[in-house]
Amino acid sequence: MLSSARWWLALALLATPAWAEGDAARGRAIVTTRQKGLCLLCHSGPFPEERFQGNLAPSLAGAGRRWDAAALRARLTDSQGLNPDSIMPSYGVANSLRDVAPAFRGKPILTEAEIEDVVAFLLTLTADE
Amino acid sequence: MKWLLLLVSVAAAEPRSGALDMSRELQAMQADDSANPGMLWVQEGEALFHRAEGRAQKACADCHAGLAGVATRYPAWDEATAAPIDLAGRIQQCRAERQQAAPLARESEPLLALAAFVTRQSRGLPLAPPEDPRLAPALARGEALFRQRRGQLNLSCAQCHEERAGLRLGSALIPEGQANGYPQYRLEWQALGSLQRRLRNCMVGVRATAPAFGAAEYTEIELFLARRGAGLAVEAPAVRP
Amino acid sequence: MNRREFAAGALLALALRPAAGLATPEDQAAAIRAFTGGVVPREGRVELDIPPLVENGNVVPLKVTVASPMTTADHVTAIALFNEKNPQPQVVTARFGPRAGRAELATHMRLATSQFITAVAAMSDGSFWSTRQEVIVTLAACIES
Amino acid sequence: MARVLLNLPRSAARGAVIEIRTLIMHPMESGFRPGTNGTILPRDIITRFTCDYDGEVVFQAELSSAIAANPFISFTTVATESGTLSFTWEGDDDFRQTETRAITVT
Repeated sequence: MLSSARWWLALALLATPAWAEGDAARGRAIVTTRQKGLCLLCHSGPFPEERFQGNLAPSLAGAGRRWDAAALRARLTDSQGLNPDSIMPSYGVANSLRDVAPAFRGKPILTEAEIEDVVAFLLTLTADE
Repeated sequence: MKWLLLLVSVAAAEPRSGALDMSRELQAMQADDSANPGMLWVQEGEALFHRAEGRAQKACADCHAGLAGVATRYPAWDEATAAPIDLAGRIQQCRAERQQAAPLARESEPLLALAAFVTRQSRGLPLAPPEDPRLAPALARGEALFRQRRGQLNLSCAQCHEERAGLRLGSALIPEGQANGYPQYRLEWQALGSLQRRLRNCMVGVRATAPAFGAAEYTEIELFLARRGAGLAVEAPAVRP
Repeated sequence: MNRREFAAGALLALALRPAAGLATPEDQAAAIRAFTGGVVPREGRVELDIPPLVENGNVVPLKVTVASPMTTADHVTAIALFNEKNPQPQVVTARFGPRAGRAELATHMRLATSQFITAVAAMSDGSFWSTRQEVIVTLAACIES
Repeated sequence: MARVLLNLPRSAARGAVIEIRTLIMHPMESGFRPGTNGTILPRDIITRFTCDYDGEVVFQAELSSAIAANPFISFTTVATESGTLSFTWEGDDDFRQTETRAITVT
């Protein structure tokens, strides 16, 4: 069950219009790095220079056509708020997690600004593979 | 969608050893005792096994002759502590009580070597965890821990090693996480290590706190993994990437 | 052997790693020239058996075999192995004589990243022969510390 | 003393080519790897492996940091006479270890 706080967070994310503009180039760097974004461990995508892409999750190709900024932001920020069974980490959520290592405690995986960068980049992925 | 079909096709009925998903070359390295670096620990373990130790000046070999099959039956119920105990724990206990020798720490070289020597003698035999009802509560806790999401990445063992075994995390094929190869020579470690070390790896990987070696949580997960992998042939010392 | 320290805060993924700079294909070529005394080795006679795709670059099994009668008059005097992208181009240099019986060398090497590995054989007649193989090193997803 | 695993036949026919496989426990610290405090760990590797057959060198290898931890080396030699094969590993920090094996040649 979703906690009501997370439900409201998810709703608010979908509804809130005003966000600082993200930087697509920085977003691409976050998506392709395996230290920070970790995206390509699970997803594949149109990154010919990245040799080893995971297949746990759908390709990111076409993500910018399938979803708008608000939907991408919501999925990145709290994927598990939208679907509790998702294995995609909620990149913007730092509380409600269990046994987090001290170095990461109280911190989301990505900051709000980094999430905006990734959103800006994913919006550029309009072509299918 | 392609990736959904993959998820369906990997649902496994029989436990599958991670060795089957390694390259031919690593399989050959594991199978060849003259090239498998884990055999260095087995040899050391054999020497330790026959060495008189402690105030009792007894060697393991003074009490234990054939150990074939013994490792397949761990973790087991320990009467003394009324708790499950794994093979390394049993060796530690034997050393303290029978040999009255200085304790060997978890993941210490001599303990790994002794565990490797003992487990090697069960190579090829199927994992046969005891059907002891007293283990049931710990087994259930172990399964719950296996299914518990944790850490900043909020992943459970089961989400990768059960639900997505056979898929690729980056380039790495996700194995079922079976327990039949430990202690094992992990190329990533460039050394022999225990199942507890491997469990700790995964916990640290999802950015979770990891209990200290020897903690009950590890034995509980080990118990669940032994049950889940029952029938798999022991491969220790296995070689894994 | 010392136990490796466990560092807290490991990441799920890190690239394979040496902190220092890596060698280059030019470094490899220079190391080969140093081994042959400037002679450009000919293709052939050397077989390098190394997996084309490795799951972890820490331990890569390989075997070099050179076609040679291994007699006093005609034998392999050395086999050397070079890499392009480890911190240093040298891997191993093995010295042989006719008493080896066969010109064979097997070992386990390290590969920092995907690259070409070159095996060069020096013959008792002063000639040099070589072969090379590409090895793809996959990125480890789950590493410790 | 480092642990060593040697695999070779105890006896062989005269003139036969025998295969010798060796493993020695050694970290082969490359000299390029940062330690937990971020500074590079000093190099500690085996630099040379030598096999003598009754005192004559029959095989020698110069090792670098690119050889994996717990070095594995496999090579061959001709069984000439009954005698002693000796194996010596030398390296950084004055590392030196010798193991011997007798061989019977018939």
